[in-house]
Amino acid sequence: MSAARYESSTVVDTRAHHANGTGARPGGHAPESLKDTTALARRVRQHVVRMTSKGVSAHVGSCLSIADIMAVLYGEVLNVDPAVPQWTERDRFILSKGHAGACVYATLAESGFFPISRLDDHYQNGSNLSGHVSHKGIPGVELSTGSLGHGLSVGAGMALGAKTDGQRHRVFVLMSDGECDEGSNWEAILFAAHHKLDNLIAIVDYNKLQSLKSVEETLALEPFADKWRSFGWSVVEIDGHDHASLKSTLSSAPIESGKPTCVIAHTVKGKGVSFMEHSVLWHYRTACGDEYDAAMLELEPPL
Amino acid sequence: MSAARYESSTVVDTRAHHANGTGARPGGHAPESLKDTTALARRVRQHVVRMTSKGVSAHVGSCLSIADIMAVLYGEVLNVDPAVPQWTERDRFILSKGHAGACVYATLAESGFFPISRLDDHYQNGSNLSGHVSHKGIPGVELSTGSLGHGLSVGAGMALGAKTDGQRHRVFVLMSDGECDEGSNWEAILFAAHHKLDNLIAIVDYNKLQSLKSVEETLALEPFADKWRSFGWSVVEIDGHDHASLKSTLSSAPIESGKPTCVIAHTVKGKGVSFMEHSVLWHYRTACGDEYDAAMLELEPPL
Amino acid sequence: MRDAFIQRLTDLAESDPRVMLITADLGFGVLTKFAERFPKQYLNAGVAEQNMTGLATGLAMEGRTVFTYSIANFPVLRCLEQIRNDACYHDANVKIVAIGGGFSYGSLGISHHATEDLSILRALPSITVVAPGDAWEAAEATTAILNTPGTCYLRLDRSSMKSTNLASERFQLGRARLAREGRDITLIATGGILGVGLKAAEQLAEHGIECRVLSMHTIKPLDTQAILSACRETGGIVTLEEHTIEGGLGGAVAETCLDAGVIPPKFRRIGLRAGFSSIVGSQEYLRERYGLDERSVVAAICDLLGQRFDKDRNESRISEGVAAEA
Amino acid sequence: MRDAFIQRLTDLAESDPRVMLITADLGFGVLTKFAERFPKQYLNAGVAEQNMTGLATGLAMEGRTVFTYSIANFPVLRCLEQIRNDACYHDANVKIVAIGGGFSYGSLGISHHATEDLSILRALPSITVVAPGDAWEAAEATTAILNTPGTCYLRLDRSSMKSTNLASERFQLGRARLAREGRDITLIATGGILGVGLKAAEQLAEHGIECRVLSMHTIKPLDTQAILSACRETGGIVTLEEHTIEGGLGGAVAETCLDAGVIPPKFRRIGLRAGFSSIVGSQEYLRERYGLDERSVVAAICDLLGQRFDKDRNESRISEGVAAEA
Ligand SMILES: Cc1ncc(C[n+]2csc(CCOP(=O)(O)OP(=O)(O)O)c2C)c(N)n1
Ligand SMILES: Cc1ncc(C[n+]2csc(CCOP(=O)(O)OP(=O)(O)O)c2C)c(N)n1
Ligand SMILES: [Mg+2]
Ligand SMILES: [Mg+2]
Repeated sequence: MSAARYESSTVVDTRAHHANGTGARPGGHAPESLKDTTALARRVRQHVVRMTSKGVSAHVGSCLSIADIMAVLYGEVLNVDPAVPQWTERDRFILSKGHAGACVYATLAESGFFPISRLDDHYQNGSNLSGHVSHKGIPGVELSTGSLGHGLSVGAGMALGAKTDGQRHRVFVLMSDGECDEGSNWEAILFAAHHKLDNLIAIVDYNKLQSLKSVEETLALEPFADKWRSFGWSVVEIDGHDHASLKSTLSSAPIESGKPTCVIAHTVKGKGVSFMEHSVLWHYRTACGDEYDAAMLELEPPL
Repeated sequence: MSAARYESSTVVDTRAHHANGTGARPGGHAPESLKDTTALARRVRQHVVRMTSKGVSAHVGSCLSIADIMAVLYGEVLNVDPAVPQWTERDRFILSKGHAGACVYATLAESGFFPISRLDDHYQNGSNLSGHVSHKGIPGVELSTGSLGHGLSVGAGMALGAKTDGQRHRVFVLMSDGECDEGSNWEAILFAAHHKLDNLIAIVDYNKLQSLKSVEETLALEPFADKWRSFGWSVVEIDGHDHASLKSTLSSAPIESGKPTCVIAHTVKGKGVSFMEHSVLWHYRTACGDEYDAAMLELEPPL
Repeated sequence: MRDAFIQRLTDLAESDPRVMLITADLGFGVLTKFAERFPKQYLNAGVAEQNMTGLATGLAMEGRTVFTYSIANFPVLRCLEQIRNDACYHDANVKIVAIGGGFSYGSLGISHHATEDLSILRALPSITVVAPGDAWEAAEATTAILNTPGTCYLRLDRSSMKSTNLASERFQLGRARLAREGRDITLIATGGILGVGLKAAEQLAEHGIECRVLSMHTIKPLDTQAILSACRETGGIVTLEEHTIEGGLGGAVAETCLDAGVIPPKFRRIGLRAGFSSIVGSQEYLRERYGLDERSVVAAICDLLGQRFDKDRNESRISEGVAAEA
Repeated sequence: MRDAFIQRLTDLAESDPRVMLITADLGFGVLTKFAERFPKQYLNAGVAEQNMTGLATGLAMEGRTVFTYSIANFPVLRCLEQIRNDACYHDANVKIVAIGGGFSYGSLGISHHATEDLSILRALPSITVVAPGDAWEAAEATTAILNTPGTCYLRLDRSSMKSTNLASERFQLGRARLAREGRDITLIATGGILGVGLKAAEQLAEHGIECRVLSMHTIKPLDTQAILSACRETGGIVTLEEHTIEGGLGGAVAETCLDAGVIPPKFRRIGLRAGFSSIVGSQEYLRERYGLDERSVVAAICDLLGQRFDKDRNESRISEGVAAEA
């Protein structure tokens, strides 16, 4: 099982009923109300471990950190239609921490935006599936990122556009904690509150680790929620691996009308593979050989 | 009196005893303990109205807004020596809202850094005295600015350098309120708190106006003090035209050891010339003819 | 130019509600009317150029064409990565407008001297770079970039030469304008300094030198055809830009000639070689100081062609400002 | 190169306590030892490149020489105005180090393709721009920029050619290195792609073409002398850079030749013409894809010299990747 190849895996129908939903998607598939997001998250984790192993690429810990958030978003929350990725009324999702691109690709593939077999191309010569998330030739990706601190401004622009046009979809931006060092975000944060963009939801993957050390040691963010609140946002702190709270929080956002919402998701970098958890090492390291086997074993479906 | 020429004006000895002072300045002048900062501020105001009038330049309102802060800094607070501008142990002062350069030049000239007659050159062809503050060829200017959002980072670097070297001088950075839109500042704000730069003092000229409209209408900053506090700074709010509170606050900063200090100075843009006060127009407009006379009349020494 | 731009943009916004203007807290007096007339198509993003550019990209992705507006280096250097990764890579309809090209804001200091923008932006992929030479070109370029898909840059400056277009003339991005015909030499100018070039050409005519003048309003994509024709049909090429000499118009022209192996009989690049100008002054003053004024251009061309001309105090300035030898 | 840099910097920091290194949250494994050994000379400024550059300026003003360190575009494009206004204008001893030049991080995507930095930075006044070709040059350049007053840029890439310096050789900023002698043509390379150039030269020798190879490690100030000598002494010039073709090494060389009126008999610029590469892959793969590999360089030079060479599948790639006609 140490070869990083993809087993065929059933595509989950992820098009859930959206809390604010404006009706049926154009693709014609009937939305279902409940998804097994736990299974989805597990498959996404398997994919990202395989993909990063095969590509000998970094950032597996960053991907595992957000697998639950991604699974709940695509499994339960986002009003998107893989059959019509550009559907106007869709919810927008931006991964601002672009280095976790593998996790987006895996989630999109599992959600039916493109064949799962394409994940094999990740990081490979001649592929579009770059390490940092890219939109070119990849259905379902809204924004290419990779430099931290870009996504929230673009998301704010999308949210403002939607509001001005009287559209009811929402814009979700998933950021990392280290990313919050970037001043560009604080420009966007100030702006979004001033313009009452309550259709904008920022999710911070608060895994407490950055590239070299902990957030605490690098540039401490606490009191983190206070920062966002003092900038005019509604803030809620949740366990970023608890699907029930992810679902209820993200489905019902905004928390307050007239304010953008920040979901501080407390997470564990490397979540799901015991030896990758809480470790800066696995920001960079790739699972090979025994390590790969051990990781995949931990991600096997429980009996 | 409508010609924008300089009357000779006595140079004030501004070298006050510094609260944290590390001793005598190298220039050999005896420090005096009390200065007439009110008179200094008035002369600075007269200069900036003359200079902007002569140069037909903008930003007179932005200069008047900080004249009191500048007068108290150079008259009472900063440990600097005009005879030895590069004295290692001097306090550092950075004008980050570089568009109020005229006010720095006027204050430096009044403080003896260079002849007052040089102020005549401001904005003129062939001059070094650019509209935005420049250090080249101008004794006493630490940093050239003009693009907003640069000064605090450089000041943080200076403060960190001083701390690492065990020096006891302080670094003052004067910013504008509109400038706080710039994310670069929030990077520096986060950094300074993390590194406990209590020798760094940011003064925000909170005159409630930016280039086109009020701060409130452009990007509201309230709750402003909370923003700084949530980023780990000590904050004090004062009347930025009250010399007594300016003096006591700035002399005794830092407020708390181990934290950088933010002084939110509530000010009036255009302060001192009634028809310039609270007006965006005078961010741009130049006083000429009758307007110039009227402005200068208001700035005459009271009988 | 600025007024011509905003006037044209007003017309465009009137007829197309998807046209939007975002300012980074600049444009007092200039944008007021636009803001009042099109409240839904106008936005002051505050003093935050990075966010402005990101916002513009997001809005463009939602079907708008968004003009971002600020002074000099702010909408370019302060947010260059946003321009590259967000706007350009996504082929977003973001149109960056910088007023104050070159020494337009000469007295304000180096933060406001926009003298490297053309080199910097033309290096980026997926962008159109335009620097109109007069008000007519500025207005026409505004329409043209609106109609050009993707990210564009419009550099406006303050100089106010009378427009020289013919009534029948059509403006085309990527096609140099023949502003004056001549065979002895070709002067290729970009931006408002075109006015200096045209006046220099008049003076040269008095010296018996007939100068072709091209307005190279589009720096990217470059009209290589016009350049190569100038090499072949005239006595040489002189480039003129209110901009650093490194990598700008002159650089692009040099690349074109050598790539094609079509060498102009004579060649000189006039631009800024002195680095930062801590000396300030009016645009006119600084042009003169750095050899970008009419007299310097005339002298440089005479020198290049080996002709003597009525020199009084010009010579020293020439050798200091526009010496061609590297 | 990265390792050569950090090793040399360690020596320099050891002997001079004013040498400092600031990273913007990058350098896992690479900077660890430095950080542990010189805690007072090391700083992680977090993911905040603008602040990093401002800090570096402030620290430099207080007597330090500060190296800023990050990947690819982050320490350059993200903080370009800080580099210009703060570091450069104040002649501050800030030394910007970008690892990952060109396609070093090819698989990571366009945010990590550093392919415009040389054009962008050489446009700025008061800066020295350096792109070493091998590990030895990288180490020597580190010392050299430390000893050069003011702001400098050091572009490192991942390619790992064996260094070719002679034991006695002295590295000099602003002076091209003669990496191989030849008279038929001169290949001028900058950065790690020098290795490709040298291998191509070997192959060309087998075709009977003797190629002079210059490592133009310093892009600014440029060694115009070496360029003009190459024009005069050899059969022409081919420039090679893992970088956009617009305004970089090739552009600077073209400017130099035309300014001096010294025209190389043959001329071609090899660099990136295709714009963003949304296609990813290893550095080697992307070089090949865009005509920057050994075979493409050999083919381009043969083509330029009008010589046939053993072509199998190369030709199409050449015309797509390195076609000289604009
Ligand atoms: C502007 C910018 N600077 C630096 C980087 C390099 N980089 C990639 S990930 C990372 C930090 C990782 O920590 P965090 O942001 O918390 O992300 P996590 O992996 O924990 O989700 C950095 C500095 C980048 N991608 N963008
Ligand atoms: C980065 C940057 N963007 C824009 C400007 C142009 N500008 C000059 S002053 C100003 C705003 C004025 O308001 P404020 O910052 O509050 O300063 P005040 O004059 O009120 O002190 C702006 C946007 C600038 N100088 N720098
Ligand atoms: Mg993290
Ligand atoms: Mg203000």
